[in-house]
Amino acid sequence: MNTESNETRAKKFGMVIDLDKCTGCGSCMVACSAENNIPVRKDESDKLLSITWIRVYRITNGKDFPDTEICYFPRPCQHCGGKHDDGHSPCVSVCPATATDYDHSTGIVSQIYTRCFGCRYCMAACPYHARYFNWWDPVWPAKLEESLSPDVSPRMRGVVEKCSFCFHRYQLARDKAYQEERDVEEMEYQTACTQACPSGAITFGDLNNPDHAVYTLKKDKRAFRLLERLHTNPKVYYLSEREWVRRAGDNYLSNEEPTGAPGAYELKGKGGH
Amino acid sequence: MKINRRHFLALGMGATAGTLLSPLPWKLTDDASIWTQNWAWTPVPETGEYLYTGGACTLCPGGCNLAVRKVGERVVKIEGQADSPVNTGDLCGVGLSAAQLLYGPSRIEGPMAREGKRGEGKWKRLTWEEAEAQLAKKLNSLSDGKGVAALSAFRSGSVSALIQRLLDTLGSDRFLTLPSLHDSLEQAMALTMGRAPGEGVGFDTENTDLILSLGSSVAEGWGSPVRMVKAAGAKKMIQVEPYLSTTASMADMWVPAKPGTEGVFALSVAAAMVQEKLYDHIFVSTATEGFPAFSAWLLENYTPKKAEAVTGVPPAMVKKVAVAFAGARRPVALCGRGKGETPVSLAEALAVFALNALKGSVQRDGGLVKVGALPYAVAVAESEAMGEKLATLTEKGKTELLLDWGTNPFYTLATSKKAAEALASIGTIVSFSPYMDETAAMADLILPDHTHLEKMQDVPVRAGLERSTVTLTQAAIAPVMDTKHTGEVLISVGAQLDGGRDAFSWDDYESYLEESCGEMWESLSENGLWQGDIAWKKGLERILGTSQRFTFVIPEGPVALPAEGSASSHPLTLVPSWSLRISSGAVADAPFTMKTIEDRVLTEGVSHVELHPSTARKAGLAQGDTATLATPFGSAKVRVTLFEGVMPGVVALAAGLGHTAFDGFIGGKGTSYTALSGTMVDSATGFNCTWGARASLAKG
Amino acid sequence: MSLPGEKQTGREQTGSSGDPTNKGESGLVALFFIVGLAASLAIGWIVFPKLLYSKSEQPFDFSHVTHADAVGDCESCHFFREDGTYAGVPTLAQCTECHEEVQGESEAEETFVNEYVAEEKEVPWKIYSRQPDCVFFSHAAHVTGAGMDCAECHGDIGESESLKPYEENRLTGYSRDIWGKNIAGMKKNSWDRMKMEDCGACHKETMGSKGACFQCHK
Amino acid sequence: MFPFIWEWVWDAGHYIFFGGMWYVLIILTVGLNWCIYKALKDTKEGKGSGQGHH
Amino acid sequence: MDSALIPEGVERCSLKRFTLGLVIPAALVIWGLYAAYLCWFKGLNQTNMNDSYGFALWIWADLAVIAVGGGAFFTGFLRYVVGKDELKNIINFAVIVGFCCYCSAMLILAIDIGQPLRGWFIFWHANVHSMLTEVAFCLSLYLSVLAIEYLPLLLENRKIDQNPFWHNMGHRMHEIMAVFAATGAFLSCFHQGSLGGVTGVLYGRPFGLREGIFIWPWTFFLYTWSAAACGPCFTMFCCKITEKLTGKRLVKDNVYDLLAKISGWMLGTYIVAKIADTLWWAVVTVPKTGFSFMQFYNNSNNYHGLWILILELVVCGIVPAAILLKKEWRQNSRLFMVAVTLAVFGVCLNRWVMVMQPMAMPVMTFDQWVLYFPSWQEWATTILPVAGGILVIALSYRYLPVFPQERELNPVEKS
Repeated sequence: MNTESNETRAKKFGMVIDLDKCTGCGSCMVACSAENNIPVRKDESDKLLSITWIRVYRITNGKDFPDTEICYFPRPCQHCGGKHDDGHSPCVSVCPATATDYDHSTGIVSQIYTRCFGCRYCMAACPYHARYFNWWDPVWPAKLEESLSPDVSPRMRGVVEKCSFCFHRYQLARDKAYQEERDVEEMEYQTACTQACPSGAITFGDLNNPDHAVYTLKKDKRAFRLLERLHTNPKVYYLSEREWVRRAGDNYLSNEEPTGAPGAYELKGKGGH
Repeated sequence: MKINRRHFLALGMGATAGTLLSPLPWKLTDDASIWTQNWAWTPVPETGEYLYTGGACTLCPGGCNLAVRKVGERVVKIEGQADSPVNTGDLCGVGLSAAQLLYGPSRIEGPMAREGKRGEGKWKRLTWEEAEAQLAKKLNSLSDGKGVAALSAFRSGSVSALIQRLLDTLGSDRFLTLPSLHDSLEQAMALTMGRAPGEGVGFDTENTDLILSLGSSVAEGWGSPVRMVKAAGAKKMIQVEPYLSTTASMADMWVPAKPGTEGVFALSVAAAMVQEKLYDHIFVSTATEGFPAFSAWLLENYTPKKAEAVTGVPPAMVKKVAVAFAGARRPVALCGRGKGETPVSLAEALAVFALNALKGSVQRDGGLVKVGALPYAVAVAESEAMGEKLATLTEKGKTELLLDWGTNPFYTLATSKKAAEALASIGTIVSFSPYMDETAAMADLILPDHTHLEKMQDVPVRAGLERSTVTLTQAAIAPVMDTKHTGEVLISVGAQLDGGRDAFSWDDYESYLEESCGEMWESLSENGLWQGDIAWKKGLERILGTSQRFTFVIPEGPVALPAEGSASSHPLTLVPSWSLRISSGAVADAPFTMKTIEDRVLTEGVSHVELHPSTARKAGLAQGDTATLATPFGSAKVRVTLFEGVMPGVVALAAGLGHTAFDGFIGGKGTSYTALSGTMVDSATGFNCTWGARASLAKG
Repeated sequence: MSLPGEKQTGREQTGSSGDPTNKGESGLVALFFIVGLAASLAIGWIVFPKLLYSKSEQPFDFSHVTHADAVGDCESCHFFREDGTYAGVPTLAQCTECHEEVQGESEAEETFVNEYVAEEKEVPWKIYSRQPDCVFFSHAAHVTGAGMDCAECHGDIGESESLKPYEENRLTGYSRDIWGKNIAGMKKNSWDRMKMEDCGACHKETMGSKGACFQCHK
Repeated sequence: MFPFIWEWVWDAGHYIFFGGMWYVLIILTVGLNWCIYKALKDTKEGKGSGQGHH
Repeated sequence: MDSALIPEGVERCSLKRFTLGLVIPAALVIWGLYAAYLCWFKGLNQTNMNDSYGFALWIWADLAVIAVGGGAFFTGFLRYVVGKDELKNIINFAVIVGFCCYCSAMLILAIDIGQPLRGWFIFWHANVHSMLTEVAFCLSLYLSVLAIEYLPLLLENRKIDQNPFWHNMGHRMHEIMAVFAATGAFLSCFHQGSLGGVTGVLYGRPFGLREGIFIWPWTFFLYTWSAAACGPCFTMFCCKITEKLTGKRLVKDNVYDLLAKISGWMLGTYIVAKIADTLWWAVVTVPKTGFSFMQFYNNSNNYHGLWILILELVVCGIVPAAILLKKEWRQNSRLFMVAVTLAVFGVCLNRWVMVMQPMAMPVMTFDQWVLYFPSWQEWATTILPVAGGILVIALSYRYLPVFPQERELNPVEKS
């Protein structure tokens, strides 16, 4: 492995999610919530108000019994790179107060809660609904406050928050690497959802680094991205054998066949039962 | 000198100019915004040294090993232990959110005695000495020990043995656990393969190449959830159930059989295999007995054509499954609907055994295997006639005192209004639950145990692993509440019983634990895990092939249990739907897992039922309607969600909701499937094998 | 409203009080202005800072010099843990290693041993350089990675004989050392102020870029 | 907003954007101050209400 | 009682009647302030906004009041820069209406943001790529221009005018008003445009996304254009209502006619451009993103149906433009009122569609249409500035010489 070049080369952290493996168990959501001090309210059944940095959608092929199929679709922040991967992701370019930025050395879209003043323009801009607003003051009743992690600062009411690709884990891994005078290794920096996923559906790593699993996976024939055609340039790739799932990743006119840069996939799927 | 308006104006202007030239307004503006960034009511988590301790999860029977992340003295997050053979670093949402259970508002502060009416929620805090003395006094004052029943979360293990010992001292034989699929499987194994005490049934899903699941939620928490989720993502699967569950959708083939008829379907596949001569001739002829009679019985009663009337599965589909099953190299058939938390009828279990045996998938890689007994040094509790004894519990006037250690019968056994009332009429209820669950809320005396993050305790895993496994919970943190290890309490109370001094002579629980774990202790204390040898790969029997002896048994009882109630008043069939996001056992979800529940399952505290659009149309219901779901055992308000993946005529309701106790995050959310499900007693075993219920759905 | 062209006559007699010929009066007006100006300047520059910051003493005094002499270096007490995180202010356990019993004659040590060591109570030190919760600061990156000196950010506290009073902003809860001792925000030394601009200036100078937000925020 | 603030970059976007802003601010301030100055002068010179205004 | 404050030579109703008339708007203001207090102190959970509907009623109200407040800049532009002298008779009123509108916008923004005490970050830590930054800058600068334009009128109050300094100040400000007005027009052009950009640049939201020809996005011009067209309509609309309420004619017909004609031309050309824009979007932009045109309008409850597009373009676009352009029609007072009302409604509807529909419509294939109804707190805080505006206009009318032609049109009989 050529560590030299990997150290100097800009990293581009990304995720590949195998939808054929995902069982929708929700471990990623819980692991994320626990890792990132996400507040919980007494009633979270209104999903338009419930904060889940990674949300697992459930989609169906729309066919009738018994040809129905479902697929779970985990959706973290897509960490869009913007049209030419220049960092003008939909949300970053609209934030009036620079409370969210695109880190060109990691490809991660940040969200700084203490800077955000809650105009919610970024939420309007994000087609993935990956951004969440703190409508309430966060409350941790009883001793629940004791379970908060010091790695992520709890958000105050009135600001927007979103998935950070567990950037604090990168920071901690780097701290250790500094002490040992080396670079961070692939497995040292993994997001909480990746780590928790029981079916191993999520793979995380540096999309620029040929030694990382995601580098190969993103080029898989089954790979596609969400709303590729909007040119948001996400760093989350999805894999599926099933054509209808891949098709659900984007909007197509009725006469169109799915295309897309990474998803130069074939249109033969497992095709139902 | 006259001071007029102009002077004041000048003074004001000077003051304004001066203020603007001073840091006051600017710094205040800045500081005001910084104040919003540090509101005193937004917590700032304390930092400290980061460290991980080991542990084990007891929130389901899965037996996952934990890595508990701590910062300083606080437990911050639960993760899976990377080198665990059970869960290899991964964990389900319920297990992950245990830190919230630990610190959560549903924790019980300390030992308490009831004040006021039962279930009223008025308590008197006791000291541990008082609480233990009260329990001992109560037990000593009983006229007859037979009135005492004890429910235990585990069937074996150190604490279970102590409970059994306590009952022995009192002269009661009513040691109970919640029966599961494994109780049925073990009885089937005893009949077909022979069974020594303590032996269990496992499925070697790691090495299988095809899983034929008869209604089991492989992807949603059957067995050891993390292990099975992995299998669901990696293995070929055929799923038999009337509802398009995740497992069904991930499966390579979904066979929607009518609710409750999975066992019949299994027999029809077996019949097809016999008919088409697809079975493993060598295995059947060399290693089995009773095949001729069994096959004749099959062909007489369960040919795909005949079975179709019961299962609704066309013969062609049965044959397709038979060909696939027979054609696989190492297939395995497994059963136990949903998470396997309820037993199946003995006949159904025997059918599944027979199906595996026809393919030779018993006692071999990737098949159904015998799991060795755990080498506990103390008496391991095994209850005879558990079904009957459990049924007694829900009969009025049969129980004087009930001890509950982690089974929460007021939720798990209250399968109808009647059953709930009978439980509530028990003279004295003693709960050891660390959480204010339904049973603790109805208890007279609460002696709260530590949670699994605060205590050291053996956890015998009974989740269909291919080898016997015990894990060890560890005290990652000093008790958060004024709780006490139930083992410790039992030793102390036992010693206070008449004639209990000798039976409970240990100094403390820890020394008892070490003693009771016997030969396992070294590995347990060192690795947090003990695993037995793979029994069927060991010894002379393996070489001679005698370990694989199998007897085909023609079941006596019914394969598919009928549902109570008439088709006219209850035209639909209610089945549970399962999810790893909802804990369906004794301990309810934590706030985080409640967050993950979809809005098509629960909204604003109301459960949704899923039904096929055609079913809804017939009932005059539309998406989002509020409706009353009624079964012969109770009724509830629900909301309607249309889903094409439900068999017409079937209504699916998420299991595990509808808790009434716990805290504001969990309590009062949705409808309990259990409370509507009633009982279906398998005459062969006496177990409640409910798979669903007849139901009606009316608007409003 | 009318345009200048539309001349209008008829001057109002009431209320034209300002007869601007009185020199003495306008002098008095100026005086009032100056008084207002001076008073508000005094309030803003002198009184306001006094009101804004609360001053409090540390639980007991501590001499860095004495300790540095005794243990030899900073790292003995302020060290990196194995996982690369920085331990910061020593915990009671660390101090107790030496201070199980009173060694010298200092009053502070007596307080420490009697009130904290004996009671097993962590010392509630007030940390001059504590950044707000939103800041992620990696000591490893700065000390190990960039080889920076402690003094560059912490000043000469390592050579202090006793602890200065802790000043806290009543509104924000920050230590005054973060925003700057000087109310105007002026700084003479690199450690006089530790706001974001200060971090950014140094980053810009040494790394060519101020860095992405997440580099220092969490 | 000011070159000494963290987000400031010396690029075209900032030149145009803030250039416009400061330009307008300067016009407004200069204009207002000119009015005040002239009005003070007028008042000194004894012009008052009703004179030349209407 | 307050006769010393009332401009010379005009008649005003009794103070009692005036005060009584203001009871309702004042009550609405108090109600709105209470709602604003709730939003500030309890947070935005007081609203019915949600994570899908982050921009809602308030942002619409913001855009709408700014659009209709465009009368001030455009009339000012015509009066001072183009030199349409007749408009001096309505410019004061236009400025007051504009001032009220822009104050409303600022107030609503202050309530709308989650962290009002950090609102100034938008200036301090500005991201120059954000349309909202541009909006905030131009908005506040333009509000100060309006205040400057409003000031001389205030100084003309009879009481204030007695002070020589204020008198001179007002006089001097009149002299260079053209400079201020030009600056205001310049600012206004830009921020009306950037408001158009607010949704136009959302390239993740195909409903809002508009392509550009020379500049991106094209909505930039459309917004400026429509504000210039409909703003004067709103001024005339308010003016007519004031006339109705006071029972007096305040502005001569030729002034109305001139402004209406110009508005008609603006509106007519705007609507052509708007239709072209919609066509380009429907035929070119939308298919590129994978959507069919009708997907934007076919949600199950028809809340966001095609009717809204027809209403906006035809009923509230072509129809008022035609009326205003044809001399006989616009001089018919009924048709004139219909036209200005429709134009004002149309521009508000346009802002509604551009703000709300991108929020409501699903972009991911498995997403759903979202419906949203404002909470009473949102209604109250939105009504607050309207009621406040009524107060300001009423007070201004009573105590300031707003309408130069009033005396001429309503001679007071000396008794």
